[in-house]
Amino acid sequence: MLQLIARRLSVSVLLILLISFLTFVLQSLAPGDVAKTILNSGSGQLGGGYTDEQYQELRRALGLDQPLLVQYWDWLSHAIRGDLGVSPVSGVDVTSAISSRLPVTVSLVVLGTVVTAALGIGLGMISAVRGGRLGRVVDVFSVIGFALPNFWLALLLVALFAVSLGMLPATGYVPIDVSPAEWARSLILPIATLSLSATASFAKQTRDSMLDTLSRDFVRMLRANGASEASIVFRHGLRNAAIPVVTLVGLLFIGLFSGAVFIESVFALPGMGRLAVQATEQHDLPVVQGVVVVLTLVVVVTNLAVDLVYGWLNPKVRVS
Amino acid sequence: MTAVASQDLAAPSSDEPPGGNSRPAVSRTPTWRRLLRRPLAVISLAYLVLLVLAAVFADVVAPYDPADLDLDHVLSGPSAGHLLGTDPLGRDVLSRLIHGGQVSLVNGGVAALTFVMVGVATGLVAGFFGGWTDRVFTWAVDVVIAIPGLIVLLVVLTVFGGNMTVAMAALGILSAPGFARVVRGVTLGVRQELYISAAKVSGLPTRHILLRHVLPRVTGPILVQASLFFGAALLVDAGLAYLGFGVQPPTPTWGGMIIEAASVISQQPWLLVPPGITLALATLSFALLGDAIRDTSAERTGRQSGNARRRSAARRAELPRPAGAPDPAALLSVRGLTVSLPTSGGTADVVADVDLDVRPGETVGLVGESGCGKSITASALLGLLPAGGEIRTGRVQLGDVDLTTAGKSLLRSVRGSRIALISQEPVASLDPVFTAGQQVDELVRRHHGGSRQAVRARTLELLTSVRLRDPESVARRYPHELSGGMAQRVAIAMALAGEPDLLVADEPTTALDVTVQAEILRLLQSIQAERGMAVLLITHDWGVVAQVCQRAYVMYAGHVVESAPVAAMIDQPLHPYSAGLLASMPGRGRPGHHLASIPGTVPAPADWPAGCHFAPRCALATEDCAAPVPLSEPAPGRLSRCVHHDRLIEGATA
Amino acid sequence: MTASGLLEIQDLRVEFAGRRRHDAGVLAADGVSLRIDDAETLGLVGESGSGKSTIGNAVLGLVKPAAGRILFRGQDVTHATTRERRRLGQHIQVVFQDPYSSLNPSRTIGQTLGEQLRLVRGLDRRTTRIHVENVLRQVGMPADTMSRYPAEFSGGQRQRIAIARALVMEPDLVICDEPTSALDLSVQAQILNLLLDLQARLGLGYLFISHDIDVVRHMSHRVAVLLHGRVVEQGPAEGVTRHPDHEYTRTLVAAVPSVDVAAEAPPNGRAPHRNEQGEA
Amino acid sequence: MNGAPRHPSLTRRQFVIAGIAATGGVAVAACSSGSSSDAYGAGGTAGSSRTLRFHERTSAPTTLDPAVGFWNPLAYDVLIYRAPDGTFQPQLAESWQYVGAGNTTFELVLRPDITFTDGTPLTADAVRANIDYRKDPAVGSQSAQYVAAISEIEIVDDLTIRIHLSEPNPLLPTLFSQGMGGPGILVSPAALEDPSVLATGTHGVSRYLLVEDETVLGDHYAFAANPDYWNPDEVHWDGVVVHYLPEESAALSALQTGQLDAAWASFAITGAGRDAGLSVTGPGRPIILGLTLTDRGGVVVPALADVRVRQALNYALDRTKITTALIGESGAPVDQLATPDGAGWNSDGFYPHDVERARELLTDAGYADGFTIPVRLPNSEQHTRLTQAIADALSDINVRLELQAVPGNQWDAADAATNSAFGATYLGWGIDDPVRMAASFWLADATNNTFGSTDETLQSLQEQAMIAGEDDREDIDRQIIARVAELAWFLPVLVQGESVLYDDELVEVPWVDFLSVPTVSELRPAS
Repeated sequence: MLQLIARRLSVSVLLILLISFLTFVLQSLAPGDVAKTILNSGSGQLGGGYTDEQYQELRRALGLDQPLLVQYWDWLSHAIRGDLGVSPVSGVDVTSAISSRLPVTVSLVVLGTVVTAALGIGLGMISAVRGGRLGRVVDVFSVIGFALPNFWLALLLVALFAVSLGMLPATGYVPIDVSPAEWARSLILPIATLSLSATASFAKQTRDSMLDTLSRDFVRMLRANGASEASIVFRHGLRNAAIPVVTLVGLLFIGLFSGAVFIESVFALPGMGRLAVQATEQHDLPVVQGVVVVLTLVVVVTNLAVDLVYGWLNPKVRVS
Repeated sequence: MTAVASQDLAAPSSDEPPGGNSRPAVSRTPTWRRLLRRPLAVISLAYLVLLVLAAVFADVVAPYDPADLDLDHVLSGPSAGHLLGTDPLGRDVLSRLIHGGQVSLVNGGVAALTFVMVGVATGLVAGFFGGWTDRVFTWAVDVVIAIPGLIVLLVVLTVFGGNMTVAMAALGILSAPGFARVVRGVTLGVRQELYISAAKVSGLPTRHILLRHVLPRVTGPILVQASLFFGAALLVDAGLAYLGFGVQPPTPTWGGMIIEAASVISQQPWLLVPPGITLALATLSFALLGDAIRDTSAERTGRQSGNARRRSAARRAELPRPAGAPDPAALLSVRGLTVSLPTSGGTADVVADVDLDVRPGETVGLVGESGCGKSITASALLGLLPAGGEIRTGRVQLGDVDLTTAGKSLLRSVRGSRIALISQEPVASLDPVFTAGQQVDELVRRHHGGSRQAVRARTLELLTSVRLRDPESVARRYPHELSGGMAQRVAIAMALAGEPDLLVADEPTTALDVTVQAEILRLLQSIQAERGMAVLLITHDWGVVAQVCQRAYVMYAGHVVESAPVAAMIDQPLHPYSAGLLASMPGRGRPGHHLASIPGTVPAPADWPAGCHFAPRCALATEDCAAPVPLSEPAPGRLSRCVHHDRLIEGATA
Repeated sequence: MTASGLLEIQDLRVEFAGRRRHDAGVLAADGVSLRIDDAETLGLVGESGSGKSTIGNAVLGLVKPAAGRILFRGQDVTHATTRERRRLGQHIQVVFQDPYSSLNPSRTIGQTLGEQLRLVRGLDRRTTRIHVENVLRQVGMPADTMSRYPAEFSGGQRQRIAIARALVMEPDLVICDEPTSALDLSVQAQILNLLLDLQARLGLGYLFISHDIDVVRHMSHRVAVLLHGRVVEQGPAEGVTRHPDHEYTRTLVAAVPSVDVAAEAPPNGRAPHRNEQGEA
Repeated sequence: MNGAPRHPSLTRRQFVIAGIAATGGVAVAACSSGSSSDAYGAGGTAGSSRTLRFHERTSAPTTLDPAVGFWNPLAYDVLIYRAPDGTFQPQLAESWQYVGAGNTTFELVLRPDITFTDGTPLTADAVRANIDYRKDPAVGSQSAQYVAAISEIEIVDDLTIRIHLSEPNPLLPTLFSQGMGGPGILVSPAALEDPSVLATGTHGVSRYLLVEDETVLGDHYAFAANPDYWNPDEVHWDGVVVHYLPEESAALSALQTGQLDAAWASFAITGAGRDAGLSVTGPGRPIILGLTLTDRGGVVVPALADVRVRQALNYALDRTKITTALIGESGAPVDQLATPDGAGWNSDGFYPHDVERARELLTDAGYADGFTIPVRLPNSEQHTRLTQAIADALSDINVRLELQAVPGNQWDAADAATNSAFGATYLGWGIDDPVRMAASFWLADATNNTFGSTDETLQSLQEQAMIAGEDDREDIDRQIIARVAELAWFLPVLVQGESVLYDDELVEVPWVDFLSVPTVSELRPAS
């Protein structure tokens, strides 16, 4: 077990190296650079408020005139020591920039995953056991949920629940340590948006998996030999049906990090997604790299967690 | 013993009716034709075709030039002149929607095409060739999946100056790994298929095998995924527009229009509706289409495609006679049992008018080929018919309980404690995620209760009683760690947990090797002797019947056609089907010479004749056989559903 | 015994890699030597995991032997190249166990049977058609079979078609890998009869692989018994299956439940309960 | 000049520019109460504690370092304050003047007894340290090119400093006011020892102090009143929270649901805000939008070499109609690079909508059949919309625009290498003193003068302006703007402003007309 974790994490280091290098190279190929961003940032104009000499000098000062590999090595050698650098645009330490944004995104994504998974699995179980109309409703909503652009949905939800009905805050985020109640309120609409699209398809998958499990030989065997229906559904059914569903939870969790980019914009949540978009726009390489590293870690750790849970659920793939 | 029905094998199609009317021609219809039978698929397809046509012929269809400004009428709501209103520059929203499809659909298409090409090519190659290609593939997939896609997409867009074609291709590549895994999985499965081996043996070129044999099997998933992804790509296209990467003005796109609308949402919220709905419906259509394709292709490659719609109504008319009185001496007494199952065309009776008795401590065989209704009969006894299955008439008397009328809770209390089951696939009949011990524990607890220790002690006792050498170690193992024989012993222990009076053993040794089979049969016999338990043994193997059963029932096409003490039946069958089966056993033939064989195959329930079900395959059949044949008792203790049973005896003595 | 039989297997050894990297490989065939002459059937019998199918697959080139030689008509084909395989495909063919898996469900019977003729033999469409119809007739299938899909046929019919596919190349040797194990008793008899007829008519050699001793005895001239990848006994069919020399063969034969015992004694109490070896 | 740090962000989140007229800087700001109970801080009126919750704009400042263009009036006092009405008022400087004629020596006298929030006293040395900091190229201050002309800094005494210039410049009062990250925004010299602290903290002479615990950089900034501030009358709130909501519609929702007290609002939400019962004042913060006809030499589009052609384009626009349709009351049509009634404004105008005249001019120039101009512009909803409106108008005289919209972060008006493949580029500029606009647009080496066009008349007018006294400049400015208009080097369409939407029960907004660039520090509680 520990060996597996160690191996996976060591592979993930390679992965992060590779991905960070790719992003670095790609970013560097992009027209424009951070020097222009800085020079334009205070001009109050649509660009063009600086001279070429200024530009060249700033580039030199920022080390942008160095060869790409030197720049990457410079970043990497610091990153290895846990120093993700300082944003040349904002002067903010990347680690603290990310750590101040991470709680927002993590709140959003974790709660989104929990809500989606809980609702989805619950609905899926019920529709598997009860079947019939509920199953069809789940089907219909899973497709509709998939089809709605989530930022569009978000705009509609804000218009309805925040502006027209005034029930919930339209935008903004309250840290949980300031006020747990307000924190929850500020996340209701964003999470509703995230979950609406995923819950139904989750339910559908759960139901399919559950139906598949319930049609297997061992269920017939258990029934025939007198096992209770509750045990069949909740002990045997759920545990077996959970195996594919766990993979889905992992995918959902990772997927929501992307979904969060849009949601954070619409609801004005100061999360990582917005940070990433902004940094990309600004050619703020250290921040982009930092976000990429963090997101890659999230993916790696999530996949590892899924594998571990998977092994726990499914003795066949259990690694000793 | 006579060769009832030896046939000249060289004669064309002598054995089986041409075309196999037992396997209907449903799946000859091309997939797309069957797709068109689904209303949702048709609507989705129609909508998409409409969008595409509208986009292609936009210049003709659109009421206005999409770039035609009218600054005097900006942001007007829907009106007669502008059905969907105007945008912030006074342009006609409908016309822009129609033209917008051009770019949006092409973008979606580019993404979907890249997605399919990358996913199929890599997945196919990795799955088919395996080895290092597969390792490289797996590794690459892991890498790509870990890439934060949206950010890379943003970077790509920056690098390529907002070029959406490149971005959509990148999206296709970034999304392909998951799909490639699916393709690889399917390909791995297909690679195991024997027809691939056969093609290799024939020396067919690899390219041909890939394109003609593997690819078509992957087509279903490809179409499904491509369709879903096309829809998703439309959403991403719009989402990127939302983040500021639109196409060039004045070209309209759906995403761009949503963004336009969002920027004036406070001034004219209506504008959000037309592009949003158009886009959502397009995505929806792709998704529905994908679902429909999945369902139809599942239908097509599905192996079960019997249809029984034609005759089922007639079947209902031919009601079995009223059930006779149960045998009071029997432990289990079945009378007039008729069971129907759903089929593609309605329901059909698959077991008709079955009488069956098992006395306490007796071992009774239920013999027949597949499709004769043996297993369904067993399921009916246990109240475990598959969804939609129904006992139409008859009684199943187990001691003092009629299982056909018993309520759910009564049925549950009977199962395990009075009647229990072991089945054909020993490993599959155990839950893979619990240890053997846990599974036996559960049933012990259910039937006897008690403390943890008491339960486990009883479990170990049971495992010992099924002659497992190291019960404690077996209890700790998971089903996949057990051999078939061990798994079947565990299953037997589970069945014994409730100390049942009757054990239904549904082909308990069919999946096992002969030596293991012998052990399991001996085990069953000794347990039976120890406990005085009755066994109803369902099998197709005469040898097994001969070895362990006292009496046997032979089933053919839903009917019990003969019942007799085993030795007597084997010595002198009194139904041509039993006789034919016995004669076609290779062990009883002359090596190297023709075996006696019964022509044709067991018909599907829908194709059962009105009279004797066996008549079409029977060498003895006459006009008399066209009418329903009741069971008769040609000799004491023997029943036969044949009007010509006397001719069998003549044949034997002749 | 002449030097060049139809097929000769010498000291064949096949290993399968373990599931994990450090697991020892599994020996699926270990020093197997067999020989088949023209129009002869060699039966290969054994329980699951004994390696009988592996031997067939090695002859077919579907698995790579680790050692040993496979001679077809005296020519070494152990490591035949793709090109040689293509030529060999016209001499050695196969009928598999599972009639459902052995035909591509998305191709018509005509396509499946015809493609090898067209691609390997380079025949034109018309000739191919005549050829295929002819073979289908030989196995007792009607001509309209060609335009149909596998799903439209029963297991027995499919197995006939699978045999037709093997015959269409006019082979000398057919590997029959459990050809009737998935079939019901009455259909099994039909297929066995068909195989016997074809052998008589076409002079085919069969490598007949089965777990069922009765079937093997019925079909074979000679029988080889396999255990854990080794041939434990080999000889004339009647001799090996009725009067086995090897302990394992005796166990195997004894384990087969016979119908004829039932007629002799009432089942209960008849079978003396041997001290059973529990499994662990 | 000054700058609102609207860095050109790419998205449609309005990367509108806050260009701001020569007058004041925009501020951000707001204070915060000690205990904010929701995302926006405490409500405005609650009892003794009054917190202003304010939305500044859609793109957040990248850094708090005032040298990089972002002036926060809550945290940094300036030497010379440029009021919303455009006048210069003493703040940390008690007085200032050019010494002698010719605009080459400038003297500042500092207010005594002022200390920075870190306790450092304000002295002439502090001013020098601030000038030196702006000069450092690694800082990337927008004022660097103006500070570069300072040849010598003379410390007269503790509170008096004299600036010597290598060339005449009449705009030093502007340089030492709040615009463009200039040295007038005084940073504590102690903090300048390690400038890295400036990015995330405030180190000036501050009315309000940043509350770091309640601040999320790039999203919202909380400030609390500084009890030690030298001029307590100017501290109106107990706290201010300044928000940067990424979507204007979100700001409107927040105003409607009471999460905000006031917000800057573009045309997109102003009307809806008014309809929803909010008070509106403005527009202010004017920015001019249109096209720069860069290719005056006819390199890419030969037709543009002819002044008649460029004038024809200007005649072809119905600016009033476009303005009304696109931004309604949030702006005004302009045919010159000046704000109505601002510096250099010619009230008679130059180019009324006259398609006939436009056609005649084109015919005279030999382009009756029209031609095509490739145009490069930033891809944001607002700008593409305006450009399409221009394109539509020009199509009346057979002139076609071929648009290439690039992602916002790739748009750079100073990128001559790229822009020289186009006949015109997008124009979006916070109107400035004509003298300073010259350095950006019409001097030979101006940053946005892609092809380096020159005009002798403009050159000599510029020279006159540089040495002119305050009183003579007004006339010279007007001549400059008139000359630029005659040359038709530009195709200006409209001046667009932003308004303040607010809840008048909580907030009082004391001004505003088109010229003004009010700062958040002037918002006060409703009486």
